[in-house]
Amino acid sequence: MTAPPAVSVKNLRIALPKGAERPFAVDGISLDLRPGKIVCVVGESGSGKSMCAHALMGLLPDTVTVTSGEIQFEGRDLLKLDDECWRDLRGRRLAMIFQEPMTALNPLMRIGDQMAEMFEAHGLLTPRERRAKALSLAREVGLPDPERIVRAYPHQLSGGQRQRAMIAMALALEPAVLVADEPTTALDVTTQAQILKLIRNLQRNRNMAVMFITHDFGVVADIADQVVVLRHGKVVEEGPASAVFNAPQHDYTKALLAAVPSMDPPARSPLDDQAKAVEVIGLDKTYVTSGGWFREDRRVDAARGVNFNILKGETLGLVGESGSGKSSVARLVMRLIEADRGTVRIGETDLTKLAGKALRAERPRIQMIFQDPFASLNPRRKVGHIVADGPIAAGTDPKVAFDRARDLLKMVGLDAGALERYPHEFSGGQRQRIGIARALALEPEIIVADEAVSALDVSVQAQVLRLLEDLKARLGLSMLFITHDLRVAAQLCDRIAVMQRGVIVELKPTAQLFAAPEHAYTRELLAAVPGQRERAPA
Amino acid sequence: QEPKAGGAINAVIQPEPPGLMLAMVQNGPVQMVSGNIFEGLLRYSPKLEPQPELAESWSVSEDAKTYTFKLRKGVTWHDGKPFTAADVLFSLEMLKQTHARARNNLAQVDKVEAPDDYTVVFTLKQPFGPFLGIFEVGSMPMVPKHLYESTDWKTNPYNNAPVGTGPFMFKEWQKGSFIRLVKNPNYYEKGKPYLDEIYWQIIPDAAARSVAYETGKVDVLPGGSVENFDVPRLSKLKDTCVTGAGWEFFSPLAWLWLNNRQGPLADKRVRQAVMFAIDREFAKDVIWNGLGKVATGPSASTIKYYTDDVPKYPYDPAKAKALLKEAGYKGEKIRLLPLAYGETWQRWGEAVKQNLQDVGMNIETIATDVAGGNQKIGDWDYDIAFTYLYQYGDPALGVGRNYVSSAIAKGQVFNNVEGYSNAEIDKLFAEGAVATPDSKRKEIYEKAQKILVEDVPVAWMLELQFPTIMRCKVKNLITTGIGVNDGFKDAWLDK
Amino acid sequence: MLSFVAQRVAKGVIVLLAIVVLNFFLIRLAPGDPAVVMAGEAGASDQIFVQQLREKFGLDKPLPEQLFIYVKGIVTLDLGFSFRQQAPVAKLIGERLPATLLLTLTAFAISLVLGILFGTFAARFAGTFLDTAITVFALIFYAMPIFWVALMSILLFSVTMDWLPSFGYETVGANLSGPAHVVDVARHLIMPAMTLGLFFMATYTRMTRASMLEVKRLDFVKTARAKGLSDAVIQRRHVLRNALLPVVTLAGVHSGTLIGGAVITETVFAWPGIGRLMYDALLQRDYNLLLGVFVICSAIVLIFNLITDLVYRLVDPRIEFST
Amino acid sequence: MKQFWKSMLRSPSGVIGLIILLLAISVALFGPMLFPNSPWRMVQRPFLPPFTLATVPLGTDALGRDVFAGMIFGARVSLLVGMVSTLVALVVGVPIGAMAGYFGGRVDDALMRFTEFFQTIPSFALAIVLVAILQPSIYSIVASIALVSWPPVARLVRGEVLSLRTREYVQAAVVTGQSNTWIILREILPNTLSPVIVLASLMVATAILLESSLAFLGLGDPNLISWGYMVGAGRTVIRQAWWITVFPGVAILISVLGLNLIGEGLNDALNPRLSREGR
Ligand SMILES: Nc1ncnc2c1ncn2[C@@H]1O[C@H](COP(=O)(O)OP(=O)(O)OP(=O)(O)O)[C@@H](O)[C@H]1O
Ligand SMILES: Nc1ncnc2c1ncn2[C@@H]1O[C@H](COP(=O)(O)OP(=O)(O)OP(=O)(O)O)[C@@H](O)[C@H]1O
Ligand SMILES: [Mg+2]
Ligand SMILES: [Mg+2]
Repeated sequence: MTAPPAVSVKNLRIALPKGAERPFAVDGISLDLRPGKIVCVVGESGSGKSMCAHALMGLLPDTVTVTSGEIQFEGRDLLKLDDECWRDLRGRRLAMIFQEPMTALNPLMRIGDQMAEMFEAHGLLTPRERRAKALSLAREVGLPDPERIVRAYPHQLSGGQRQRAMIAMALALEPAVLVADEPTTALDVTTQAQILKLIRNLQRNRNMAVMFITHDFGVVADIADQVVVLRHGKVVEEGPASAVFNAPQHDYTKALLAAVPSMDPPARSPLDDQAKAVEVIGLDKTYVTSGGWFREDRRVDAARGVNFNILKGETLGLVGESGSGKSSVARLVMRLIEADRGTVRIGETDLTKLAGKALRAERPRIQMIFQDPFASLNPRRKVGHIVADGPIAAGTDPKVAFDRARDLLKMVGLDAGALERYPHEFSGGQRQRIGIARALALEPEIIVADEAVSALDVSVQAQVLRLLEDLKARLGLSMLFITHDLRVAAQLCDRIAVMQRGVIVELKPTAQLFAAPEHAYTRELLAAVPGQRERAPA
Repeated sequence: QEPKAGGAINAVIQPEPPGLMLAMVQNGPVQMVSGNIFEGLLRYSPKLEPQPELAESWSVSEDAKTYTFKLRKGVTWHDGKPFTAADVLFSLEMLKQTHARARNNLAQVDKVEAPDDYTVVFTLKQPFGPFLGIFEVGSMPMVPKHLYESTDWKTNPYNNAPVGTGPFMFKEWQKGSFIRLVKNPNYYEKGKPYLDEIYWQIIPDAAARSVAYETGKVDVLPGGSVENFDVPRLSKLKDTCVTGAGWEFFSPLAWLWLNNRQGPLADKRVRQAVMFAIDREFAKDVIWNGLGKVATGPSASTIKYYTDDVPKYPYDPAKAKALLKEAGYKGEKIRLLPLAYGETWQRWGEAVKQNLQDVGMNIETIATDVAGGNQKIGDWDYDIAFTYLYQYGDPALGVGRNYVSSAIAKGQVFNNVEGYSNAEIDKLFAEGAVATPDSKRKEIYEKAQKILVEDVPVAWMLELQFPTIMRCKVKNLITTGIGVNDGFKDAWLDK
Repeated sequence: MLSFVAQRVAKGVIVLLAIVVLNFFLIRLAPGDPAVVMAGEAGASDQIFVQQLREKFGLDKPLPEQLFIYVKGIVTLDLGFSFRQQAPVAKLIGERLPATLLLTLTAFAISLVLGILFGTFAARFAGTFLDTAITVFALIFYAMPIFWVALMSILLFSVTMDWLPSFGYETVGANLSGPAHVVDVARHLIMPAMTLGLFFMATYTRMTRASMLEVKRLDFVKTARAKGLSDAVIQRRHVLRNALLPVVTLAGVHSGTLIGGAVITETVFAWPGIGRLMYDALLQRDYNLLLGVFVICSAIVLIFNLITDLVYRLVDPRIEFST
Repeated sequence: MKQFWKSMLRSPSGVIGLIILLLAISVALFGPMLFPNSPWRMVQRPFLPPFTLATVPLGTDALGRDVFAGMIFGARVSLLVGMVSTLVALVVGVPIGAMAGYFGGRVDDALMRFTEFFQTIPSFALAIVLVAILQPSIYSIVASIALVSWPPVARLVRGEVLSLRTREYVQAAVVTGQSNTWIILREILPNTLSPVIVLASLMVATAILLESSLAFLGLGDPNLISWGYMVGAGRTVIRQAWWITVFPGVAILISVLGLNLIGEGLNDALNPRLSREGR
């Protein structure tokens, strides 16, 4: 039989301020957190996950109000606590880990001091003991070289290390309940896997009740005991993890699960007989950050001897963890930055030899789709201009260009009225379609997509991927597809290149790579992909 | 009332003097402060009669060409060395090089001799009427030979701590704050000076200066150190005395340079129109708060041989308009250069501009600071420009220079800048300087005045009066025609 | 860090030299001739005399030669000779510099301390009456011309109330020493420093308030709250420290404005500093003195900037000692 | 645009500021039509206190000139100087900042050293010297104020451009083959507009203060009446005629205040975070 819940949320309803997209951020949610169990709260962006978490910590923003419900914890209703009691509970009995490890730590304080603050806040221990405790906590969460790290500032740590520090803080006073709001979303897969393991171990050892918020079903599959699916502030499905995964009841849950790309690459016919669309030979790029007159420069090798080619109609995937140099390669290929050495050839043209006007004339042949659908569209230009600007710059008659823009927008599934609207009037998925239309407007031979779907919710992501695949087939495009998500790569790419610290360590047809990874790094990467347990029934 | 000894006086000095070595720099403020430290051979009564100072007595030869001065005995420099005729000879040599006005004044001197330690004899090339008027401390300060002879005068350390024979000795100078003088205990006039100390306070802002007086921080506001607008208010304060005395020697006269060379003002009728157009009574009453006097011509009324028997120019805009019409003035632009000496002058510039515009002249005010204004005047690049000049007691010293054609020279900012050239006037002033006796000089100068006033080479405005404001407890501050610049040796405090 | 300072100093010297050369020509563009000004003041301006003065000060030499002589002097830390004041420029500036530094540093300290204090209050009680009052006052102070404030405060505090002296650096002739002297100078200092500082105080108040409200929204403040820290500690340790960074930057930028503002303050309050010296030198075309003041002011600004940079770098560990 | 006005009108400071500015501008534009008399004309006896005669409601100054007329004509000069010098400063500062930020490297280095150089000289001192050199006139005053106020613009624009340059939509423009000029003008500069406008509103305020400070020191255009001139001219008689300094002083205060409020309102309206939250 299950233990009595540590926290019990009943019929929680949180009202949004007037003018928001919907009246309630959270609309009558009930859920229980039990000691020693992890409850995963999933749902797409804006579904109210964070609101729940913040309500549990008493950290709701001033703009929202709790209109009804209760949160029972250790015999008290948290919603009725005064500030003093809250302060006592926070950190000591209830702890939280936030999504962004960089911004969640005070940049001006040493890590150790921020950890010691946990004790100070509750008047525990002497300053000296606090420091000692911080050190042992750092050791416990597996921070390397703890003596040094407690004296370091947040910016001197990597994302994973910062998140470990946050976890150490949260665990310092052995709370009964841990709330984790997307703690691994900002991390790359390998680091994510380590952090997930850490949380799970600690939670087991200390018998904590954990509320784990994520939008990644892979993560859910890895760690959840219990799953709660939210949509528009309402619980649409709830149950043990195995039940939800193997027999989803609600349509929304089913759709979400279906949208998760599979790790099995579909069968693809080889394209060996095609001509080379792009040829990359021996690209080197080293970033040198000047240290000033009397200091040594900082150097980062973002690309070292990168070689690959893409055949006509082929999609080449480029994967690797954060900072491995994927974007740098993309920008080198696009000639957005200059290579130190090496050649990029498009068909017969050597792009690296061109400059100025000549370069601009060749640019239409290779186009790019950007990661962030918000940042990649000029907020002050109408969509019609955004799409037509390129062709007009290339000499197309404006009228023709706009007509074509209309057609393209229709092709990517937007109506003609879109031409006259500004980017902010579109949703994320729609914006990414605009970005795709812009790339296609110049009728390129090659498209480079740098994390083109990473910023999108799974369901939207699936739509955009389908669109890309469809367009590629129809227009006979070649594509360099950059992602850190191996599932996505598996579904889309003919061949995959794995990158580590600026070097391509392995390049193989997709099926081959997944079936028999050769390089240790590739294996590590594959193992870290979350949610591989899902197929094994719980 | 019997003078009482002791006490300190706080006076305002404006602007801060650039130095205190009177033989080297001769600005107004330098004179005002170092008039206490240095002395001349003579000083002058309010009627401008010579009085003994370092010279005890003097005599003039029959032919008016030899002047013999007997020096006072027992005078010592502040460092204890005796003052003798050798110092006088040295001073004259030095001044010829460093003191432009002294050099001009001494141009008539053929030779100077010292038959003994206490006698100095000047021999002139020809009789020179105003000769006895050039020995005041500012015009001819005595310099200690033993400290300056065969040194580089420019870098002589005593420039920063001047040594004179005067009633007060230099003590300290906090740049930007104050200058402190202390009593000379060995002064040759027994019992004088009465004051123990003088503080010259440096306060750059006019409003702040009057506040300083009001709040009791200073006791004496020498003429010109507060804006005229403040004078009536300050005069009404308790225990405050005001005097216009002490300017007889300088007799500052304000006028407008009119560029006689070019443009509309080359026409005498336009110049006369300017005289008629300007409301000088208004300027006196409103801008100068009733102080001073409307000028009638090139000489101030305090100067020898002054006459008011000259053509008159009352405020008459209609007449001015008629004259302009007659002269065929068609609204050509006329540039007006006010004097950048503070608010009073600025207001005056604005009022004159308004007056002239009222009769249909097209006036554009050119803003410049003192240096820029000087440059424009010196280059004759102006149409109308304000100025005021000292008259030094005698038309031969302070008046003629502004009208004789020999004084025209590009690059300088006084002395016939207007470009007036009239052979008759040249002749009259040449004769007037050397003529004897007095009656003859009078005749010549009166004639000159009449001609000039008819011609209007410049537009005379006001005989200025710079009232000295002080607490009534300060007695005998001004006893000579040179006023505050002549040292505080007679002043005492009635506590 | 040492190398950082050395590098900044080296750059500063180059900037200073550029300033010297530019200003050398700039100043000479001004119409007016120092010799004529001096001759004019002496009441005699015949050609010989003016020419003598020119020769005496080397103004008759061709410009490039004058510049060469000047720069040669600068390199040996000799700022030249003031024509009008007949004294070495370095000495003249040296006499005035302490007063200006006292004035500007006091104004700076007052404005920074009070500005941060008020800004913190306003942010702390954002939306309340206190916040509105502080904001309104800050705006008004920000909008008042310095010279006007100066005039009004003299009227109020010196004339009407007779609390504070209206001019000068100390009571002349009082011959005070020790603590009495310090008190005396302080009494003279209050009004000019407040007048000069008011504008900056208002700026820092607004800046601190805005910055604190901004920082309050950041994630790490939420972390701090999740730790159960008390509000006071959060405000002081987490919000204020981070919020002060932009204020520090701004303060560094302000040093030039502060010294510029001193010209007016020193004029109105008869404060014997270099602002006034500069203005007089300009009016008298005392080239060397004017140039000297410019060089010194620019050097002070550079030093201020260096100090704020150092402070910034010490406070913010994210910035490394490079440029 | 509508969005902008809506958020602008929602902030009370913006509304007050706009009202003040509109008032000041209409006074500057239409006031002189209602007051055909020159403000220099001596119309009454000097030092007439305010509120004694209906024809000269705010009294007269030391020469008997109408203070009210001076205020109205002064609005023209003060606002004109404020706005024109700000415009000039923008015209100088924006391109320099944009080029430095966009091209980076040596161009950036050179332009920023140049900017720094102007920032190192105390700005008011430089303005004084410039006006003295060029001789005071409305042109030299505008030029000097502009010359000392462009560096912050350049720095701001550079900073913005530096961050915008790496934005994906700018890169998108690059890869679609648009020219540098077009990219700067179309993709980058419009997006620096909000902070520049906010800064400009504050610069107008500062320029008005600067002009008044110059006029206070006697470096104003002698043919044009301005508020700063009036305060400066009245300061010597402040004891017997407070109204000559107080009224124009208050006028400066209020218009600068208005511009600051507008700046605040603009900040609220144009700040992307705030307006996005509103959406
Ligand atoms: N401070 C706030 N003021 C007003 N509305 C807010 C605020 N924060 C969030 N909301 C709204 O509340 C709703 C729920 O937001 P919440 O942050 O809980 O979503 P989420 O599920 O955590 O999304 P994400 O995956 O993007 O983090 C959204 O509609 C959001 O726009
Ligand atoms: N402009 C730059 N200057 C200096 N270093 C840079 C620059 N851009 C990237 N780097 C560094 O080069 C390395 C490779 O960066 P890149 O952006 O290519 O990685 P990535 O694989 O795209 O990572 P992510 O998945 O996080 O996007 C990183 O260590 C990064 O810090
Ligand atoms: Mg969230
Ligand atoms: Mg990347």
